[in-house]
Amino acid sequence: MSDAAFVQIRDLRRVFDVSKPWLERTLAREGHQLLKAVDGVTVSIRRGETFALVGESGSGKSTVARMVVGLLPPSAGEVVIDGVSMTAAKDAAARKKLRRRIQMIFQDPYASLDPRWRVGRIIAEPIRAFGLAKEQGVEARVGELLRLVGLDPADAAKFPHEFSGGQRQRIAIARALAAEADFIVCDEPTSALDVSVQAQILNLMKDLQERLGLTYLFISHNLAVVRHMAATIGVMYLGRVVEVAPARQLFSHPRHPYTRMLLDAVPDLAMSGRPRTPVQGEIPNPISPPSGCTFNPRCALANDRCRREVPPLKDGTACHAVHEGRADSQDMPEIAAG
Amino acid sequence: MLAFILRRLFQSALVLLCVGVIAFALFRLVGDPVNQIVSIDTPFEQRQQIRKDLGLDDPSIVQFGRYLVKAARFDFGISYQFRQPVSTLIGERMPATLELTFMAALLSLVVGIPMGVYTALRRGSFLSGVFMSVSLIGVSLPTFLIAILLRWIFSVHLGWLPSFGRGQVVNLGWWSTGLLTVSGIKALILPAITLGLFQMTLIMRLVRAEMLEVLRTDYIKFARARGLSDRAIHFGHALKNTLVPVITIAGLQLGSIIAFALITEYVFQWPGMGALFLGAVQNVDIPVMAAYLLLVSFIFVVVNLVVDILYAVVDPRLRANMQAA
Amino acid sequence: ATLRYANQGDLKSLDPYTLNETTTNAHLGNVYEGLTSRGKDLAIGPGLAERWETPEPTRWRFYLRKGVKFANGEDFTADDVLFSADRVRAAGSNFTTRVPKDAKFVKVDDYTVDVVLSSPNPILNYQWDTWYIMSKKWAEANNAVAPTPASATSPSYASLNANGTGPFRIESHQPGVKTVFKPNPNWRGPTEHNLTEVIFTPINSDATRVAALLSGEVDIIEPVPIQDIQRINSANNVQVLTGPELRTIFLGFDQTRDELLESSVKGKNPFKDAKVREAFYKAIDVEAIKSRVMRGLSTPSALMIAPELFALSKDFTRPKADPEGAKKLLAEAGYPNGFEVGMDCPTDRYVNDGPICQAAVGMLARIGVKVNLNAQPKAQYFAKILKPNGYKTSFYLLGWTPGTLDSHNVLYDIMGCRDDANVARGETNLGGYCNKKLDALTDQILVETDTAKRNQLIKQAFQIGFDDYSYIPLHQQALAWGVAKNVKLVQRADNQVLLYWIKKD
Amino acid sequence: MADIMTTPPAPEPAAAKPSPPGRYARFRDSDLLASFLSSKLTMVSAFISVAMILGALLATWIAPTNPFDPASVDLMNSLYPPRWVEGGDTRFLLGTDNQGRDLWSAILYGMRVSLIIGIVGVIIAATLGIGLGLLAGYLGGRVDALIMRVADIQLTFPAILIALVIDGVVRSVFQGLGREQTAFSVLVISIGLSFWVQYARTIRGSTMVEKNKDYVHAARLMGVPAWLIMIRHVLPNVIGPVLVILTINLALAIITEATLSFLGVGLPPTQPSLGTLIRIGNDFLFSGEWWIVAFPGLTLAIFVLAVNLLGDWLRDALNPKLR
Amino acid sequence: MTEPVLSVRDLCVEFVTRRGVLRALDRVSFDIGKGEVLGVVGESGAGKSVTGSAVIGLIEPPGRIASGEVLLKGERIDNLSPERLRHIRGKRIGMVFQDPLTSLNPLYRVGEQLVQTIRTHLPLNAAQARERAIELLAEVGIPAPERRIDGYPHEFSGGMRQRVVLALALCAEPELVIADEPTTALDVSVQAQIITLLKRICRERGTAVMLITHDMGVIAETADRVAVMYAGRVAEIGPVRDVVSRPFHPYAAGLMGSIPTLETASERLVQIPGSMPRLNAIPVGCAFNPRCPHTYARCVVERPELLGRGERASGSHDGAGAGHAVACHLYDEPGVDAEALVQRDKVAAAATGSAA
Ligand SMILES: Nc1ncnc2c1ncn2[C@@H]1O[C@H](COP(=O)(O)OP(=O)(O)OP(=O)(O)O)[C@@H](O)[C@H]1O
Ligand SMILES: Nc1ncnc2c1ncn2[C@@H]1O[C@H](COP(=O)(O)OP(=O)(O)OP(=O)(O)O)[C@@H](O)[C@H]1O
Ligand SMILES: [Mg+2]
Ligand SMILES: [Mg+2]
Repeated sequence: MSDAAFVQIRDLRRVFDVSKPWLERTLAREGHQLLKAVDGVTVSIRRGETFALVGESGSGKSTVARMVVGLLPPSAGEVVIDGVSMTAAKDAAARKKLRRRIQMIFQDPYASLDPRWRVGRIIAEPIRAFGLAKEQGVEARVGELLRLVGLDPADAAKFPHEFSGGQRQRIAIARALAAEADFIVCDEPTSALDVSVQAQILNLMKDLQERLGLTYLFISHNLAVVRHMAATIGVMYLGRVVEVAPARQLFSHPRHPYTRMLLDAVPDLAMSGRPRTPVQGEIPNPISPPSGCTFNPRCALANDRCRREVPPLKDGTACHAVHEGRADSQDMPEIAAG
Repeated sequence: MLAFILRRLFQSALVLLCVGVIAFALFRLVGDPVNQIVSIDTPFEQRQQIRKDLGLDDPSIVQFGRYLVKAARFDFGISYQFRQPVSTLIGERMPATLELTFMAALLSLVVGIPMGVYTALRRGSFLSGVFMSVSLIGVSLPTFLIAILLRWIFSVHLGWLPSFGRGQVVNLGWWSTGLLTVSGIKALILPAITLGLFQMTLIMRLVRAEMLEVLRTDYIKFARARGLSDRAIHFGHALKNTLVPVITIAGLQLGSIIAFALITEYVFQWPGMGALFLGAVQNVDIPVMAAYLLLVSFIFVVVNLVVDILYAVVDPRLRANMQAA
Repeated sequence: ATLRYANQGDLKSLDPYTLNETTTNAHLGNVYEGLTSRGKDLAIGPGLAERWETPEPTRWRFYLRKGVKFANGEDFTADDVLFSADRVRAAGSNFTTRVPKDAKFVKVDDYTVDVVLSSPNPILNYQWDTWYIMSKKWAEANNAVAPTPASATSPSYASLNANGTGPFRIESHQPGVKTVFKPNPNWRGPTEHNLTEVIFTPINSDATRVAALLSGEVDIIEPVPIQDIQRINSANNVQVLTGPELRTIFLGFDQTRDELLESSVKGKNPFKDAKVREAFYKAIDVEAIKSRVMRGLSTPSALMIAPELFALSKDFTRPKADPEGAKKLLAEAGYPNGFEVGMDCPTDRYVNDGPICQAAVGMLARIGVKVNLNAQPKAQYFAKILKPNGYKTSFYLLGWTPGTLDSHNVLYDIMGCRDDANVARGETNLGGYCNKKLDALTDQILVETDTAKRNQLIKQAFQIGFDDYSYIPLHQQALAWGVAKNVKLVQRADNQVLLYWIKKD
Repeated sequence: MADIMTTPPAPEPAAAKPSPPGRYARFRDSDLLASFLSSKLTMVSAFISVAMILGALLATWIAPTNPFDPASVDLMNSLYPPRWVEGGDTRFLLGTDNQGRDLWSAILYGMRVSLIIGIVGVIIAATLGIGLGLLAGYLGGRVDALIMRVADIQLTFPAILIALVIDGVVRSVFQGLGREQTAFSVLVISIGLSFWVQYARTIRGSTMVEKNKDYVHAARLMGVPAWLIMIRHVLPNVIGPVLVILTINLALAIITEATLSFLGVGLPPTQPSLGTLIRIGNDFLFSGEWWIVAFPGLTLAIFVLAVNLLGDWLRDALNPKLR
Repeated sequence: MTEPVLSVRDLCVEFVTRRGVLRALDRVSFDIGKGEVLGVVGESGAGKSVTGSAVIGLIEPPGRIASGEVLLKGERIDNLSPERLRHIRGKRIGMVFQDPLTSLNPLYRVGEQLVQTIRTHLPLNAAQARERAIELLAEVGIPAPERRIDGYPHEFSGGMRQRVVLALALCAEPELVIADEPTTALDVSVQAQIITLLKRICRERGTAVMLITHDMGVIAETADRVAVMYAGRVAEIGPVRDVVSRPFHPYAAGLMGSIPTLETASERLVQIPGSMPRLNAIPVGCAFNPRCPHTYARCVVERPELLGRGERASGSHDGAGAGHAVACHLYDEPGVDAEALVQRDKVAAAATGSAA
């Protein structure tokens, strides 16, 4: 495993035009309404590592994921994977080759498999699409993959609806592996599953990572799951990454007030009785986000500067208060100890 | 709201323009209209003269422009059959058709909606079964068969209702109405039933399906869980939500009511636009055909606009959308 | 009493010169009058002209009735006759042939008019009962001096209003919907009807029309579909009046083109061969058509004119249907396996026209001829086959009533050669049958005044057509009017429903 | 690690089967069949539909005579009442019409004509509608707007109007051609043209849902071109409701054909469809020859009813929410 | 012990389908006391929602209560006429559903829905009802309730809508509130707020709460006692602290172990192989037996009863009391230290993981 960044996301931006139709806009004398779903995200992921993005609904996690895999063109910024730019025009040929190596596992196991296709054909689709095996060999390869994710090769002849959610997610993983991907973007792969099944999938993913040296971009809104999976964690809020830190550090020394709030909101299953501050407010409307630091309306430490200036991501945190030293670096001893 | 209406109007104008093109193309497609107009033994010079009078010498685009300008002023030319301005003919016939379609639509709504609601609420009851069977038969019997049957029974055999025509009409300005006389109303019954039956069954089935759908929604479940009375749930919460999609479909159906009015008018010799159109088709009276098409789409467009506005009145979500905050 | 009357056809225009069509003419006959009129037996009698004489073969003198008023109160005078004579021959009129082009009308005094001809014409006034006289003043006042052509691009006053001398006037007219007649207050009398109002409704659909009669919503319908006659007669308050009609229904062939428009035979025209025509003739079983299609209500005919209109018609008998013989004839003509040909047929013009054609198709199929039937509404039918469109037909069914009620009309219009474009001869001879000998006889017939002699000439002419198998006459159809029992009327063989003779209890 | 990799599949019933079920077996076990077998009415209507369709398709062999062949029709046989009625003839089960055609044969042949027109028309409509719906739904944007506006205009004109107009135009453009040549294409085209919108709207709607589903995204990630995704992935998943529309439209198309024939714009009396037969028979309703209108009318009504019942059942059976 | 607000006894609910009768609830018993929050957890399809619906009498055909009793303050309510039941719903039992987006009728103003519900249950006139509605909105933490009361649901955010739903459920001060996954559709931060709100209101009013969720964290935060359901049966019921930290039932133990938490540091999660059986294929005996590491002969034939730890010997069936009860044969088997076995199991599974 090299230390060099395998995936580099540089100042990635994505703007959605959510304006009303032209006529209404003109009559109401309003301009275009733009929704900055992703607003300058810079992240780098090392080979073989799991990088997690967490954040509340609407913070732009999925949008980042879709831009990284190429399902959505970025408005600005660049994604470089293994030295090949996914966005620049010049790398078109190289990018085509690279495509195969980036696959995705989706949130809803019920929607991510074509219900009309047999499992065997689903898993074989990337093999055929990328010409990874001779036609005779496809079936054997599919069987192999099914075994790899803990299913029976005979399952290849069944249809997705004959499987439970967890099993379907295994099939989706097998499909990603069928493309011989080494970078897998997982967009909330377990949030639709029951906890007991979630454990199966998370364990499987970790095992596969160890065996095949996979790199994951892991997206979740569940901090506990993220803590379990990721080496490095990025916290997103309204399209921006507000804090990036190695997992341990993030949980033991959360710095950004939003990170702290998130941590406080996680139910305390162990009933350790750690001190928590109640959560304030709700996530604002992303179409008209607050000026300055978008978190300022919910932040106890906010001052005028926070309301004016967008804090840059410095030392892994994008917070004026932290940069200015106003935030007491509140440790979380219990977690750190664990 | 204004923007919304403007947009709809714009789209409507577009639709009408397209129909105008079609109508105009009809003129061109059938070749030389003079052939349609003149009768036996018309010398060549006379034909040329007519051609000139009609402006058929000009380039197509000029003719089209002229056609549109005239059409916008409700001048659709002269009927080949009747040698009267098409607008006059249609003007005379329109009240009959509108009264008929209105009554049919009214009938289909007034009867169809309650029946739909009933069958949705009392699924499996005997009466629901009866309604459903009737509705299936209603959509399976062609309108003309129904018309023949009804007339056979009610006017020929029983002699209760007139078998054709509009009965006594009263003129209110240019509008002639049959709704003010007993014979007029009697004459309206059979055609209105014929025309309304199909729509009624359609509406009934639609309402039933929508209602069942709505009854399965969470907010109905939640309303039940709050202990609201069945009446409040069914007729307050469910019905209103059911009507939203029903309005749209009912609006769309108006197009087919007008189309089917044609058959009804034909069978019952109802002096409306449909019968006029049918005669026009048989006699290749293109100006009447074209004008009828334009008019039908105009009515359709207007109804759709009304439906959309109604839609907004019922559904606050759309209202918000339209208000362009 | 109010009379409600329904007809299949409509009153297409109120201008009496726009359209020469039976139903329209009949309707306008209630409102307008000609110089002559026809009685209950169709005999020519005085109309607006009390009497007439022919002082010399090329001069006719008409003595006009005095004290006649138009519906609007104006007096009727010779000026109106002169005006009408010009108007009826003007461009746009559909009745130009009613009055010879070169006839000069001379006003002798207010109530006498002379007509000066360039050549003698014994049947000059035979069709004048439907040449309706219009008011000069009224026309001039309403800018309706010119006749309204069928092709009018703007409505004319005369086509929407009527002002005649007849027993009725038109109260309101809504084309295709309703026309209301009221007695003309200025009618000179005597009055034979007892009507105060007549509501006429065109009802296109046969079933609707019958239903309307049965349910008592109308008092008279015309025509009654023949299959419904029995049903109507079995009802207790209505009945069907039937009678022979003067119209002859016949089949015609295209005999001019070198190749038929719609046929499998290429390079030649099988109908130019009399054998083929004879084969067709013999293939058709008119008796079967009479008994099955017409339910007995037709008179099979060997002639192209109704027996009532030609005294010697008994001398002709129709050869019996003989499919075997027909087949042989076809083989002799070089078509042992038959051939294919298109046939044009109206579906709403004559009694059971569609089914007759269909029956003919079946009969011809038996001798190996495959007929592609193009059955169509009359509007399209006529638009296709008539002169303006270039007689585009190979084989067709048509009906004809001589407007003059005289054989000459048939021999001239239907059987005359079409070869001289400048002469109106053969205008309705759609197939272009031509035999110069027949034409010569026809010309003699026109000027022959001795009835017996004339009849012999006519017979000779018809014999030529008969021998040539020029046409296949089928039958005279029957009139069938549905009438409420409380209505008394006169059924004339020309199928005109005339209100003047109607009495309703 | 091995213990994890060998996690057994869930003990689900499907997993218990030794070998994957074949197509037939799946059908046998499916809900569709079960719900079919549980509804007597549906079974009866399916039987009737199939019997009638077979009867129509095999008309050439079943029918005692060929009513479309004028040579085989004898005018002298006209107007026989049905066999069991007094005056009936043993040769003519349901009697004869005014031309002497055996009504039973005429109904079989007429049914075939009606069916073929209905089926071909509906196939045209479905193909057009599915294609346009897929394009509109998948591509969205301007393509979508354009197609949907065209659909709006189309909706202004119900089938009858379209057929009448096309008929009028065809008749004046091809004056020489008889009804026989043009009627079929006029009917089929009008039905095709006027019914496509429903398919397009349905397909578009579900395509828009489907194209945002993750399995489509997954296919895109594999570089599968858009048209292939549309055909291979989206189409099979959106085609379900079309089946229901197809059945109901078939019923509607047959009614439309009959109506047009009744109005005289449909098929000519020499090649009568059910509608034409009814129109002919309508003229004999008063005169006592009721069978000419009654049997074709009944046939039409029963067939349409049966197809509608099937469509109804299919709609319910395919609706996951009702299960 | 005072009379429980809600007492469910051997409740069985069945769904009659074409493929036979499916038993969605199989002899479910539990009590909820005044002011108590009973958490009901379990995997998807375990029967949690059906339990809630059965209590409030909203099981619709083809479902039916096959046997058992539901007692509200000692009064049987499962066999009431629909009309009588209606008067209990909303008035004495309030209910909150999972999805706040779809729980409110989009065509009516929030205020209209509140007023209607209030007036259905309380003898107030329109103005009074409106006043009360505003109070309620204020109580559930909606800012500027006088203004917001005239808003339509779509004008509210998800969290706000769930507050409105809560207000609707609380309209008539019910004795029992059934909350079916009230926070699943919400973000963690909002979830925390809603739970706090729910807890506060119930504490203040002394309302009993049945909190259905599959999120153990929520239960741990909120509930006093918890019932773990599996395949339509209660596998274990007891005080939340005990069940979370020392689960008795092998399933509960596995479940607890499979939840990743901020605190557990282990690399691997405990995993229960397989998945819950479908209703038409529930194994004979203990429903958990195919997945249980300790299955033995008895589990495959005999269904274990839900018995309190102390009641085992006596064999009494009253296992739904306030104590900690479990439905597992291991605890009946003489000479087996079931508790130790299950606990060791949990540790062992995690250990294998980290070793790999
Ligand atoms: N196609 C789109 N058009 C317009 N807005 C969009 C589109 N896709 C996403 N958005 C908006 O972008 C923002 C970020 O969306 P995104 O799906 O990336 O969030 P997320 O963090 O994945 O949330 P969740 O946890 O709900 O999945 C949201 O406000 C969303 O409404
Ligand atoms: N109307 C119904 N018809 C048939 N089976 C039903 C019906 N409603 C529920 N069930 C079955 O009852 C069982 C229990 O369902 P229930 O909704 O209570 O599960 P749950 O524990 O609430 O799951 P979730 O966490 O997914 O909400 C399920 O297996 C379900 O399939
Ligand atoms: Mg997302
Ligand atoms: Mg649930």
